[in-house]
Amino acid sequence: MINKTVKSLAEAVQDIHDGATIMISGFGEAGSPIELIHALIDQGAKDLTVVSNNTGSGNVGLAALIEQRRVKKMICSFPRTANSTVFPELYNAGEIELELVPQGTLAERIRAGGAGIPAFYTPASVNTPLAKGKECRVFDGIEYVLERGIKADFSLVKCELADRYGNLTYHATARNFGPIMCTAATTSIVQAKKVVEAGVIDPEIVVTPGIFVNHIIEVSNPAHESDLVAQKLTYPW
Amino acid sequence: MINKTVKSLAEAVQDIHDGATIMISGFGEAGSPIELIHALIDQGAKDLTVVSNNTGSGNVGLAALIEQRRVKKMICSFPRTANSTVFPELYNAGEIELELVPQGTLAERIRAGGAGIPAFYTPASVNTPLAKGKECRVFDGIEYVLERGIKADFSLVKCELADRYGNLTYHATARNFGPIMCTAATTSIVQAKKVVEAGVIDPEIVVTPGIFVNHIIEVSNPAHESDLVAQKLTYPW
Amino acid sequence: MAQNVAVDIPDGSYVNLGIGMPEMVADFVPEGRELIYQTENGLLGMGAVPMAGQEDPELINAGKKPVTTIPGACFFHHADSFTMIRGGHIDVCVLGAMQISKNGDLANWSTGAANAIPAVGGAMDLVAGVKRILVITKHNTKDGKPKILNQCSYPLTGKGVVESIYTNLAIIDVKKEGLFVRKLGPNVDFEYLQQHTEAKLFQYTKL
Amino acid sequence: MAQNVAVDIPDGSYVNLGIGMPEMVADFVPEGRELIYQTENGLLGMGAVPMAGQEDPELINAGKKPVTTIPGACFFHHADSFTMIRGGHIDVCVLGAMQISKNGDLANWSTGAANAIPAVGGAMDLVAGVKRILVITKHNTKDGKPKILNQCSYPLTGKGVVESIYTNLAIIDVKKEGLFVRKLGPNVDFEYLQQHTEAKLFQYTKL
Repeated sequence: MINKTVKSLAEAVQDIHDGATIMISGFGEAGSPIELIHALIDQGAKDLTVVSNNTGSGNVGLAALIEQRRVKKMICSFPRTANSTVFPELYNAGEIELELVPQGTLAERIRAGGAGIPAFYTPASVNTPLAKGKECRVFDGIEYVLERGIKADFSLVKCELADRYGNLTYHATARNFGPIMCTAATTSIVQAKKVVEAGVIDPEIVVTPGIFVNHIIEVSNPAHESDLVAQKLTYPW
Repeated sequence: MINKTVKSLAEAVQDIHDGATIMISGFGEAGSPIELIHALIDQGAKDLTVVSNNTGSGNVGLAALIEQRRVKKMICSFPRTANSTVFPELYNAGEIELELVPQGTLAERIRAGGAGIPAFYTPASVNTPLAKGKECRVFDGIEYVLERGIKADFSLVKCELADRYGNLTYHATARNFGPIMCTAATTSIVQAKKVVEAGVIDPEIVVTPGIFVNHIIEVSNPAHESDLVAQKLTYPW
Repeated sequence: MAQNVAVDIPDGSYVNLGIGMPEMVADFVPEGRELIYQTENGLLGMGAVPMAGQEDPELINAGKKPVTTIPGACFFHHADSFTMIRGGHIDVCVLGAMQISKNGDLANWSTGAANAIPAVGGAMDLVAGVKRILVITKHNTKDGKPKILNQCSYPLTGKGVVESIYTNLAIIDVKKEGLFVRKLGPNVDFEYLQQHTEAKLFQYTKL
Repeated sequence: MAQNVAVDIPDGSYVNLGIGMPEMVADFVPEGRELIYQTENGLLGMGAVPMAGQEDPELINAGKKPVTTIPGACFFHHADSFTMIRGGHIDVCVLGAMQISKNGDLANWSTGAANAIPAVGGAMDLVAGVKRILVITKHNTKDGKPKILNQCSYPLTGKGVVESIYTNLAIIDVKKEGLFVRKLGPNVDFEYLQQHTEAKLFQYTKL
């Protein structure tokens, strides 16, 4: 019987290796899989390349992973946010690399990676420094830049409901990068607010089909990053 | 107040002009907007380019539109199906053009057209006659072919529920090309089994966001193509 | 300013509002109009600010502030969101600006300074894909320098993308022939406006 | 044949079955295995054939025949479906064939004849994207000609894509070094098989 649920957060992240590329869902705190990120901090993998829209805030979640010097490179669209100090300090000290990607290009590169599309043309960033060194090409009189699909070894994603096959639903704007990141990673690791029996999720409303998911762990009361930041907590605590 | 519902099938298709490119949803009969196609037959527009996975069956729906000599070119992946005689006859007589596209490439070209992506690379059709004359390029040791996004002037789509904003849900495998065709057409025309009040469709389960839809007409008892074919009906009847 | 922008957005438009000052446009929708707000983090049909205590930290806008949904809203993932944006489906986008050039170039993501943390977000996709780009900004920088220039010195967000500029001093349209002043603010005259603007301004000839 | 294929599909695999003979593979899943069937028209978790009178003309497989769903199935649109296929997420695809070459080229969509209506469907995407391509076919054509050739004369579906060939006479693996016979059918010997095959066949040396 196919059953993708695992017994613990530690088991969910145990295979992540040094040097891995990891996609982490979330837009700000919405959809950020904090418990999986903390499990990854405990697990120890380093020299990571992380693909995520932001760089976390305070000293918890993604910011804590960066603070532990476990991330050598960030690929993101918006590395500075309210309460984000960890990344800016390391970046200005030259201790972490940044590949800045327009948000829509980032989303499309992830989707392309998951869909077997190695490269595509987009109008975003043409005539800006972010297109520098990239191939430009005119189609029907408009200039576009060639962008490459991105794949990852792992994705860490937060969802609402999951079943044993890996079918997922999301909550509100926590959906953001989760569905495309599940498609683009060799191994997708998902924390679900609730794991339900197969068949409970209507086939019409599944957002992520199970084929894109590998490991599921139920985290029924996930922390909100903003609460942890307001309490000035630092992970590991 | 935004209200995209129209009063009749005739009103829904009234703006379709001679020479238009029209995307028509459906995989076989599942998702085929027969009533909209029949309204288009009545409306009279000709010299059409039609993008649809198949070419219809019997003498109703898309096959009837073709039989009326209103389609100058088909862009599709599988033009011959059980009970399809109209297209093969016209094609062998040299009276209709065919652009044959692998099904996944067809889907991706439509999605790209809707997403502002003018072109992308795909591995499908490399080393086959369908890649002939197209640019090929190697990424990471694998050969890909460059394919262009497709846009349409109109799309004709069948859905399950719709609201006045144009938010749509679909039924089972009738979903197929509908959602991507809505994104790729300047004007998307949708026949819904039921039009509901705004807010009735849960924001989490909307498949096609209203922004991609222009006109909605309720057709509460749509015909099944296979029933019409079994009755040996010909449209116009 | 925000009110001036709101007046120029037609009934039934799909609108994306940038972070900061642009968000205020939603407070001034003229009566009788219905606009649909898209936020690029995955919501079409953004509603009002939630009441205190009703906030959901996972129902936020692009500025990461709590929002609500209107009846008829929907959620979607990021690739679908930028299908709307890049695919030309959004009618109007209102953005802030650091600099605007006389030919409509926009710079709003980085000063290019060596120690600045660059952060682009969705701005480059928005200016590339949305039909009309309206800019809302203070006419001058905090230290009184012009923001409307012959040429932007900061890295561009997009080239020739701005349709109109709404400032505390005027409304200015970007035309092929140059920058045309459509409306002057209260107690502002054309000469004063030109003195505070590097790029040459033109007046519409009366019909 | 279909049973031989089914035995070679591991527990937990995601499987796409081509139209026709490949569809029969679903009838022979060995006990204790759970396979998930994808049909490229938008269903993951295809179930059994519906009972008479229970058919839904809009719940069909890629062959346009009525199907059912298993608990835990889901529906999706065509672009998402080919994300699964092209993106390498399907483990096994079973296809029919008109011709197969000794180096694994597959021709299964067109004879190339002038008056043939070409129809490719999803075959080219499947052979480009699915991890393992298994072919199930009669060993010879209706008029007794070989289908396993030195080179395909029909237009290709994909080059070097076939892993194994399951016919009424044998199971043949496509290796870099050539075509290796893994299993002979009842009452078939190697010489007979070679006589009915244009391409040279090899025997696995015993370990």
